[in-house]
Amino acid sequence: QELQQFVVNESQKARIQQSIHSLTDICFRKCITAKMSSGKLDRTEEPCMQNCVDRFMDANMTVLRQLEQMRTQM
Amino acid sequence: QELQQFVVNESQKARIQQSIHSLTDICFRKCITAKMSSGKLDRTEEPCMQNCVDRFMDANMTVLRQLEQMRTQM
Amino acid sequence: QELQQFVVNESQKARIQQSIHSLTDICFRKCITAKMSSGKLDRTEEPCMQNCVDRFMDANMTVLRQLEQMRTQM
Amino acid sequence: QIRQEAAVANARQLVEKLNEHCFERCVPKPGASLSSGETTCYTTCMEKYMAAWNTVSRQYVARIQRESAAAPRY
Amino acid sequence: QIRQEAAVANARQLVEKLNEHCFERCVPKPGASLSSGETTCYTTCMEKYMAAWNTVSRQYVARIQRESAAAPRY
Amino acid sequence: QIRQEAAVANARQLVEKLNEHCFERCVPKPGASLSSGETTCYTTCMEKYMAAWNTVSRQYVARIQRESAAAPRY
Repeated sequence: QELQQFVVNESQKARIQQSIHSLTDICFRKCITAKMSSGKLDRTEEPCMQNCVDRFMDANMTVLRQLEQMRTQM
Repeated sequence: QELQQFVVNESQKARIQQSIHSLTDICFRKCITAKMSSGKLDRTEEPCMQNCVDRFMDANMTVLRQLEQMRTQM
Repeated sequence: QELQQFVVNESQKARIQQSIHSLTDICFRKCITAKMSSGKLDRTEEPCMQNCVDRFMDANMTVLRQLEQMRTQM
Repeated sequence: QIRQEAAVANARQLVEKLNEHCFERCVPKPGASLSSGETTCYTTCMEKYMAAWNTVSRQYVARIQRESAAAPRY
Repeated sequence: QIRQEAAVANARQLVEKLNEHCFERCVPKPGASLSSGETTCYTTCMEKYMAAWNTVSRQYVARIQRESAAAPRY
Repeated sequence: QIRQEAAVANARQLVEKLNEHCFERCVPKPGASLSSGETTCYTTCMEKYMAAWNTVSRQYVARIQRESAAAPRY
């Protein structure tokens, strides 16, 4: 049973890592559009990346809520 | 043996599901280019999606036929 | 132990195949931009594809070297 | 149980692809919250993507059935 | 047998990528059938993609071999 | 050991994505060697991508924790 818990935890972690990679991919494309001049995120890039993560998750919530609703109506 | 049949069937289904996801991705990009105004597919989008699926499979057939031909010539 | 060696070899091969697919994808997009007129790679496309592979690997080396450096500094 | 897991994986991939497309289109510059325009666009996009997925499924499965009826495998 | 499955998976991925690129390029607006121009473009594109894949394979494998000869691992 | 493999897979995917983005951006026309401009762009891009990945990780994990605190599961 401990083993099972371990597997569940690890696969949850893997899913989180996956989401982080995919969000970095999407948000980098959206927020880092200027010429590469510094290795750090600048004053507009940092909040853009943060907002990008939060808005993506807001939007994802909307989708899940609507899917839930559709399932209830069936 | 029943188990084996079950595995074969399920992995075939999984492959079909995969193709449907990939085709939806490709054809949505090709056919849904206007501003989002209605949740339904409109008069040009619906046939475009259908043609997209059929032409993709025609093209795929061409490829497989040519590969087959190349293999015979080797 | 032979089996283990077999598994290691095969998964290494799979990784190489994966890299080849991914490089073909990236470099085809970069180097094949003109109208499709011949099935062969022309005088600019062939060296572009070769350079693309080599420069990608140079760049990859840079990344790995820097990551190594960062790890040593930690 | 395997079937149920497959269904969950399938739904998850639909949501992932849908988010990719709709976030890309409806949230060009992520701000401090989703604007009502962005939310409306997202809901519409979501419905359209699911409609597109349905059309593709129907078209694809019909095509496969037509083809396997034309060339049965024993 | 594992080797054969790997070869099949490899060929399948080549065809998938090829379809992605060539359908994108050669069939911008899917109609009621593939026009002869689209078919010609597709065949050319397919040959070019496979030529590109060959070039990448040769270049990549040669590079790996050069590097592992320069820095042998014991 | 499983954990270590997961960490390696995670790092590998970060490097892959980073290469995809930075090669795309910094090496538009691959030549006979990486120019010093391309190398500088690549290093900068690499640092920025990793900074972006860090920002996304922090933001995403914080959000998940906030949400699971608001709606605990028993």
